[in-house]
Order: sequence, then C-alpha cells, then structure tokens
Amino acid sequence: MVAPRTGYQVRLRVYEGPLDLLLDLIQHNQLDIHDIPIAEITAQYMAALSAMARLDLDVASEFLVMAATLMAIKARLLLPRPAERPPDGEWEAGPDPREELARRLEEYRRVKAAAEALSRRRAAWSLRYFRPGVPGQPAGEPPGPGGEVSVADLVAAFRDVLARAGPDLPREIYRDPVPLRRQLAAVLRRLRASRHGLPFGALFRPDADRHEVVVTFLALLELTRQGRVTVQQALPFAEIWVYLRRAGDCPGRPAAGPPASRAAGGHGGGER
Amino acid sequence: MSGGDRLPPEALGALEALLFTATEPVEPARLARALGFTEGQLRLAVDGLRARYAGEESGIELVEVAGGLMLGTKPAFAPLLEEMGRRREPAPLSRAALETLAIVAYRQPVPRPEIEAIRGVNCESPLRTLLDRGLIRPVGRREAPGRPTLYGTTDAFLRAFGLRHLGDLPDPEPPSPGPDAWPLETPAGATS
Amino acid sequence: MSGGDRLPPEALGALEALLFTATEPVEPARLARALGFTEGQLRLAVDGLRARYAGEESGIELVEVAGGLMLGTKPAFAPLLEEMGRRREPAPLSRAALETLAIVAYRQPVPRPEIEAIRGVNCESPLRTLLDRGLIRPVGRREAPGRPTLYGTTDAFLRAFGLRHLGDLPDPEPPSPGPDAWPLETPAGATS
Repeated sequence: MVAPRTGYQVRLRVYEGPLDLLLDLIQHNQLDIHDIPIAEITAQYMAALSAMARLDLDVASEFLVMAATLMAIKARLLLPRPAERPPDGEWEAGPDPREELARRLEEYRRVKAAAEALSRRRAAWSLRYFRPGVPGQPAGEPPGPGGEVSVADLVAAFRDVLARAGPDLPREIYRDPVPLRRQLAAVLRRLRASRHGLPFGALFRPDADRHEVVVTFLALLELTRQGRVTVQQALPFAEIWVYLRRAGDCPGRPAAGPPASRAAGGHGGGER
Repeated sequence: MSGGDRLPPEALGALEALLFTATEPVEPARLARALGFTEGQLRLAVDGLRARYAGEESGIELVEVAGGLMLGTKPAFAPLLEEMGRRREPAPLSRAALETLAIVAYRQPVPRPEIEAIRGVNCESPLRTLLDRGLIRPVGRREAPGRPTLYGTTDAFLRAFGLRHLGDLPDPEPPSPGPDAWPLETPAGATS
Repeated sequence: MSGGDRLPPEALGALEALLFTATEPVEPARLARALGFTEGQLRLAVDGLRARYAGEESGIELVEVAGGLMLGTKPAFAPLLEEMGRRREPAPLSRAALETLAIVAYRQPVPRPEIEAIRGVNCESPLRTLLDRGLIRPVGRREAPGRPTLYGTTDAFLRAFGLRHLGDLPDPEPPSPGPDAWPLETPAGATS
C-alpha cells in the first residue's frame, strides 16, 4: 500500500535530495568525501536549507533528517575522548562517525556518474533514426498476442490461475458468473427441445439472478446476430417469441410458430 | 544536365537516410529542397542510388509511387518476407499477461481488483500490455465503491485466437460440469 | 569458418530485405532460421552487409541492440533528418528518473527501499515514470520482510539506450577505474 505523500515529492530547484546537496557542497569546496570537515559543511548545509526556505521551496523532510544526522555527527566529534580507556578497550578504534556518511556519499556519487553515462549513451543513440514504427512505436494495428499462443494456452493459463488461487478466493469471485458460452448452449438446447419456439420469458430460470438474466439475454442477442435464432413479436407489448432457425428456413418464417407470430412476420422479423 | 551538377560525396547517403526514414513517398522537389540539391543533382543522386540497389545482393530498391519516391523491398524477396509473417511479430505474451487475459476472457466484464484477487498479485503491468496490444478494452465501470473499470476482450482478441465469438471459448473445466450446470440438463418441459 | 559457409548470391539481399521490414531488433538465430542459413553463413552475410554500408555513400548501417540486429541511419545524418522533422524524440528523462534508472540498471534486481536508501529520497514518482515508459519492470519479490518488489530493466530499456545487452552498460567512470569500480562488480542486491 502506497500512501500518497505529496509534500514529500518536492523538487528543489537544483538538488535531487540531501545527498545531492551535500555532494555539491563537497565538490564546490573541493573536499575529500572521506575527510569531511563536519562543522563547516554542517554550517553550509544549514545555510542552504534556510536559503531554500527563503525561496519558499518546501524543504522536504529528507533534508531535515540529514541536517539532524550532520548535527549528531558533529556532536560526537566534539565530545572529548575519554582520557582513560576502559579496560575492555571498548572505546578503542571507535568508527569514525563520518564513515557511514562518506559511504553513502560515495555511493550516490557513483549513481550520479552512472546516470550521466546513461544520459550520454542515450544522446549518442538518439542520433540514429529507424524505419517508421521502429522501435516500439506501434504503427497502425495493435500488435496482438505475438508468438504462437493458442486457445489451449489460454485455457491452461486460466486453469492454472484458478488452481493457484485455491479455495480462499473472495466469495464474490467464486460465485460462478454463468459464462456466456454455457448460456448460449443452454438457449439452443431448450429451443431445440421445444417444437414451437419459446416465449421470451421462458428462457429465464425463475430464480435466476440479475447476472444470469443479463448473460442469458446476451446469449440470445448473440444467437440472433449469428442468425441461428429469430425473435418475433406479434404486436407491440405482446409476448416475444423465440424460434430456432433451421437450415433452409426462410428468414423470418419460423417453421412452426404460433399463428400470432406470422401476423407480424411478413417483413422478416429478426432478419437483417 | 548542366555541368554544375556535381554531387557532394555524401549525397547518396543523405538521400538514402531521408528515404529510409520516410513514412510515405516523398516528392522529388521536397527531397531536393531538404538536401539542398538542384534538380539535376537530385536526378544524379537518384540514379546513383538506383545503380547501387541494382545488384542482386541488394534487398531494397527505389520505387516511384504516387508522385514521390520511396524505398521498398524487391519483389523477389516477397515469399521470404511473407513466410516471416512480416506483419510485425511482437514478443509472445508473458505468463502474467496470458493469465490475466484468460481471466478477462472467462470472467468479463471484470474489474482489476477481482483479477488481482484471483492472481494474488498486482496486475497493472499485464493489463497495460493487453490494452496496448488491443486484446482487451475497458467496457464500462462497475456500480460499486470506487467505480472500478471493467475489462472485456476485443474483436482483435477473437481474431488472434481464431474464435468466431466468445461462445467459442472452450470450457475451462471440461471434466466436471459445475454445480449449476442447470440449463444444460433442463429438458424442454420448462416451457411455461 | 568452415568451408561449408558459402553464401548463395542473393544472401545479402535477403538479409537486407528482412531487416528493412523488421520493426524491432531481430535475433541472429531467428534471422538464420528464416534465411535457412547456418550460423557461419549468417555471420558472413552480416559482415558482407556491414562492408556494403561502410562507405560514406551509404546512409544506413547495421546496428546491434537488445540482443538483435536492425538497420538504422548513420549518426552523421542526424542533423539533416532532424531538420526534416524526422526526430521522434522520446520525452527526456528527468534527473530523478535517470538516477533511479541507473540504480535499477546497474543493481538489478533491486527493491524500492534500496533505491531510496541510495538516493536518499522517496522514489515513488520516478519509479512510476520508468514503469509507465516500459523501461523497468517488476521482476519478482525479495524473500525478506514485506517481500518488496524487485525491479529490473526491460528490452525497451536496451533499445532506448542502444545497448546490445546488460553487459553493454556504459562504464560510469571511464577515466579512473577506482578501487571499487562499484556497479559492475557488486553482486546483485548485496547491499542494505
């Protein structure tokens, strides 16, 4: 979960962050990263921060954290070393408190160098031009799936993903959404079994939920579009009837419709 | 052709680079202007390129079409290119993209959170791939908190997988007819 | 090169036609297969094309990028093409994005917290930019608390920067090969 942190994303005019600012101060003063005069750098750093504040640049919290770090290092350097070392030598060879900072600065400096190297590389490469649509700019039709992906791959992927999801899927998802394909077959089957077509309403299971009703309706539309079924209505507001179209049927003349349907069927009801 | 029609040494290269990057035939006058050539110089350069492309070791040639010049492959290589399916062949779909596509195909219309719940991972990137490749598209929004975008497959999807319509999608679970396979079993008796 | 690596007369032309119509870099192995060449023959043909493009009267040349071969114009003609409005300058990358990309490129696979530790600032926005532009992608998760997503670069990155492969990344500090020439030697994900 990523919380939006707008105040955090402030782009200072010049500096990418506290390390960038520090590095700039170090380079500007021609200092050695591994031997930073902390008191001086801290003073300059704080001055830079207040300059940013004066310019009304929102000083991001990272800059403040670094300020605190610098102060802490400075304080530790100022602390007098104990005159007598404890017998266990605990104070001996204590790490230079500046070491960690130097390591981070050195690392960041390398990143900056790498970024510049990439940038130069890109500039050189951009002197080359390619055939239109190259590289990576889709020209015209979207590229489709690519490679040789078959329906079988698709089915296998679906099975895999369901198997992997296991039983603890959210309920809402497990509820079978009644695939259109199944509903297509169902509608066809029921029409085949009925000799005279079916009233529209009879295609829906009495306890069908909204989703199933929608899919059944979509199935009906699809079958109509495919010309496998005709839908007719004798009069406005009258019952709508659905007929299976058999091979050789005249469009709009169901093989065995009730007389009522013929009345309105002269113009080829469901045919287009 | 006047005696002043001498060609600078890189003339052919410049002409070639221009034509190589053109998206449509370029009129000779425009070419001449772009290259700073006289009409005569352009003719010389065109002839020069033609000569360079003449040999059988060259795969491309200069063609004149629609009042302009362009580069194209030689007809002799058509069979080879056709075999290569030169309709741009993108990299095959990643596993993540294929799974995401399968979920969209079978569950459409489906919102991203549901896809992610099923796959158990963030699906932003595969969804984008599929949208970019024209295999899926937003088909609406679910009337639910946040009104998430619903995705469905496209006609390009059907074409790509050789399906006439969505009803052609094979049953993902052929062995066991699910618990509510109702309509398949119901006899005709249901007629009101 | 074995004696069997003789080239049929139209070999260069066929290779050129294939590359001319390619929309992305084509892997040598694919080229060889399409052309019915042995590896040695393909190498001969590539060298042959290179030689043909070498002269200054040629405007294009063969480049290797992202593990494949493609044709592109010679850099010398960039000003001419730019003037013709041929430039398709991808939007420039911000410094933040470039730095973030550099860390991902040289340290991959690398999780966001590590990138942020190195840059010393939040990197959500540059990471999103890079993901959106297809230059980086999630490549897995680190087996550590929170299982942070690991990022790596894409082929599009190689193509955008003209790199043949990751080993082709420019040396960030060419003059002084310091004691710890960091990025190249650091084992992936060793830090923090």
